[in-house]
Amino acid sequence: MVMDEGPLEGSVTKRFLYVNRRAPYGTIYALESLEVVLIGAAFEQEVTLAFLDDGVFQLTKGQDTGAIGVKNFSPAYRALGDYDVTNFYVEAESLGERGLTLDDLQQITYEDEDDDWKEKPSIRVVSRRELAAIMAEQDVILSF
Amino acid sequence: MVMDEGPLEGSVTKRFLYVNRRAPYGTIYALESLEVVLIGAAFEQEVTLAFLDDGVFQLTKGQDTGAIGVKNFSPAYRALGDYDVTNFYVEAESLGERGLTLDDLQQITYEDEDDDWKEKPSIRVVSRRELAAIMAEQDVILSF
Amino acid sequence: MPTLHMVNKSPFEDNALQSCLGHVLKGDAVLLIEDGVYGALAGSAVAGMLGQQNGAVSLYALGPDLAARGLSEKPLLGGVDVIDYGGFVDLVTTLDRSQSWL
Amino acid sequence: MPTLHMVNKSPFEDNALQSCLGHVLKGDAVLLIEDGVYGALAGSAVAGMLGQQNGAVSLYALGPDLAARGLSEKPLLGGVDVIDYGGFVDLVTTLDRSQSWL
Amino acid sequence: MSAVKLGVVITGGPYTRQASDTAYQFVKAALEKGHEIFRVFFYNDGVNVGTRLTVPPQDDRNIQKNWSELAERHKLDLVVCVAAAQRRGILDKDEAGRQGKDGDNIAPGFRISGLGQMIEAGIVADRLVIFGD
Amino acid sequence: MSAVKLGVVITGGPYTRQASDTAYQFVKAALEKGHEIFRVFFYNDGVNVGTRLTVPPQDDRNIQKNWSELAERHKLDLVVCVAAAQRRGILDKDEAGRQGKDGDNIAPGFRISGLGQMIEAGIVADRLVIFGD
Repeated sequence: MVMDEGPLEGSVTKRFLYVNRRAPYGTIYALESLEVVLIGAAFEQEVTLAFLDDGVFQLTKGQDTGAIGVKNFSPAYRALGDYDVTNFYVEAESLGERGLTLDDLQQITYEDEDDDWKEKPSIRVVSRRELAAIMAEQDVILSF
Repeated sequence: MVMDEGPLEGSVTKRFLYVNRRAPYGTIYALESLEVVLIGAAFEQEVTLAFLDDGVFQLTKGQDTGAIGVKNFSPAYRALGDYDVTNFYVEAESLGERGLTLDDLQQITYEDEDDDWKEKPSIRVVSRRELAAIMAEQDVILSF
Repeated sequence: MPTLHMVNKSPFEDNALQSCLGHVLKGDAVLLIEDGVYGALAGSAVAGMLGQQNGAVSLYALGPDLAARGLSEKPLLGGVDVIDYGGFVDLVTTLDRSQSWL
Repeated sequence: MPTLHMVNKSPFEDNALQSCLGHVLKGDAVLLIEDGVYGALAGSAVAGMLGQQNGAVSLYALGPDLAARGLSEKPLLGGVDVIDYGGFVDLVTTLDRSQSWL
Repeated sequence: MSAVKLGVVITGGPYTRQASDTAYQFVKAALEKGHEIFRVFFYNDGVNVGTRLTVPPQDDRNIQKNWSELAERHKLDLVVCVAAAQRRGILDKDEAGRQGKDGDNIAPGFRISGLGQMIEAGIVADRLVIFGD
Repeated sequence: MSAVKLGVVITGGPYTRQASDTAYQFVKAALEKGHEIFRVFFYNDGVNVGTRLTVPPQDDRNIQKNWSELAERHKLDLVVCVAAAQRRGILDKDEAGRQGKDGDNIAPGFRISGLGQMIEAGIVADRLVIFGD
């Protein structure tokens, strides 16, 4: 590995949005987007994840990839709280169109250091209109 | 180049259908499908080409790729008649949904050796229902 | 002379399933694999597409792909048979041709 | 704080344009590139999608991609401005952020 | 059911698309059922399965190795299309020499040949199945 | 208009997707207008632009050579993501040594580095543009 992954000295803080619109496993984009989030977390920027369209399928619970012979990376989403990645916005309309509800998704939580380390949910379901407003507040939008 | 492209000795004749559903240039599939057709023509099988969905865009006239810096391969479709590839079925519904008519497509012709070498059109516009029936008559269906 | 139609794209993102269903004939089989298995979900916005096939074609979804995507416990459309790779091989070898809607 | 939305997929095959238009805000710009330029055609089955933007967003299509696809002479939807790579650069540098709908 | 002769075409890139994984599971299942795999032909980005230079993460599958080992075990004919391979930088020693390239990267058990090998598979095999992008 | 510092990300495979062609035309136009290209980062299948082993047809463009020459002419920083490159068999001499591989294939003007280089481009550049699949 190349050892240049650390944060920049004295850098500005920007708002980074990762837009996830693709389903896992059929293509590599969900996994390679997650890998960017994990590395990016070291840079101490404001990080937000958006899941819309087929991207909501990335978060389904009970993924079992044994029979297709592909690595199951869904547990890694639950580890993101430890990297201070705690803002998961899931689009309500995208869930509904796919016949899904919040109950079909993994529980992803983080411990809130500003609130006595209480465990809180990372996932918030928002409307399409709300998500559009969140997108418009970003400095950098990464989508793969 | 590897020199094994010739026809097989004493082989059976099969009906090969090339299904073209993708637009040119955005992805390589249209070009790499055409390359198979050109090589496949040496094998003296019954060859049919189907153009449906965005595949109908492969045949538009007046393609000029100079400014995108990509090779324009659309003239090669007109050469297929010389390789006895003369059955181009274009789906009417796919044209209509895209606001296209037969006039928007290249003229592709062949010389009919069974009819005093008269020049005849290779393209026939067929309905979705007719194309489905053509698909069901094939031995091998190649789509990329 | 039935055909096996294979669809590997999500019907929420790509028109492959819709185009496939516009070209199937009575007696054909449609097999959903990879991201295509999302088309087998009951209660989705595209469920009507497959639902209206009405028994004229046989519908299959690849179980390993459903499991990978966390859909093993989700209700599927009526009439969809879940098969494994062995069942996939049986469909390819017993039907007359296979057509991939890529 | 307008956003430049870039769409590079055909709207006949892929839901990217539709999803993009569901998330644009007044004052944003939508630029069609690569196979996305098919969305600019007048009289197609998807023309309504862009047509109903009604001036709330600016619409652009990349001329070199239209020319490559033989669409230079075809009528485009009203309100679509055709630009070249230089115009593309101007959009990126003058709007506040760019978002690729891949 | 009697044994059937199968041709398999893979057009999706490894890791990037699931196509080569699905084809691998399909071929294994077909062999277990006693069918014959006449040939596996790699086209479009599928040719990238055939490079020996990949280093996938240690906790993930190694698609090239899986195919190389399956080919060894069952004497499979794994053919990489020469035209598609040249475009994508997949070369064997002969091709590298002809093209004046200073190295090759073809993996064990794969051979590079022409598109005619795919047409031949279509003619000779009882069924041809395409796994793609 | 004043000069803007641009970061460019390419995620589509060469030849297979138009992304690397569009990005090339975009970068040329940006340079002509006097803007600064802070970095071009190759991710996902975009890393395949950086192999020197491609042999495209003689009547077509050579995507790798075009980028290598543009980088030489304008001192561009072309960075290939190491993780994505390992999965796809793109290696430089150092990586090949570390991974026990018997050859490398990185093209002139490209360097292999970590994903942090893309995040850095997002932080440092005024605008980041993604050309993808």
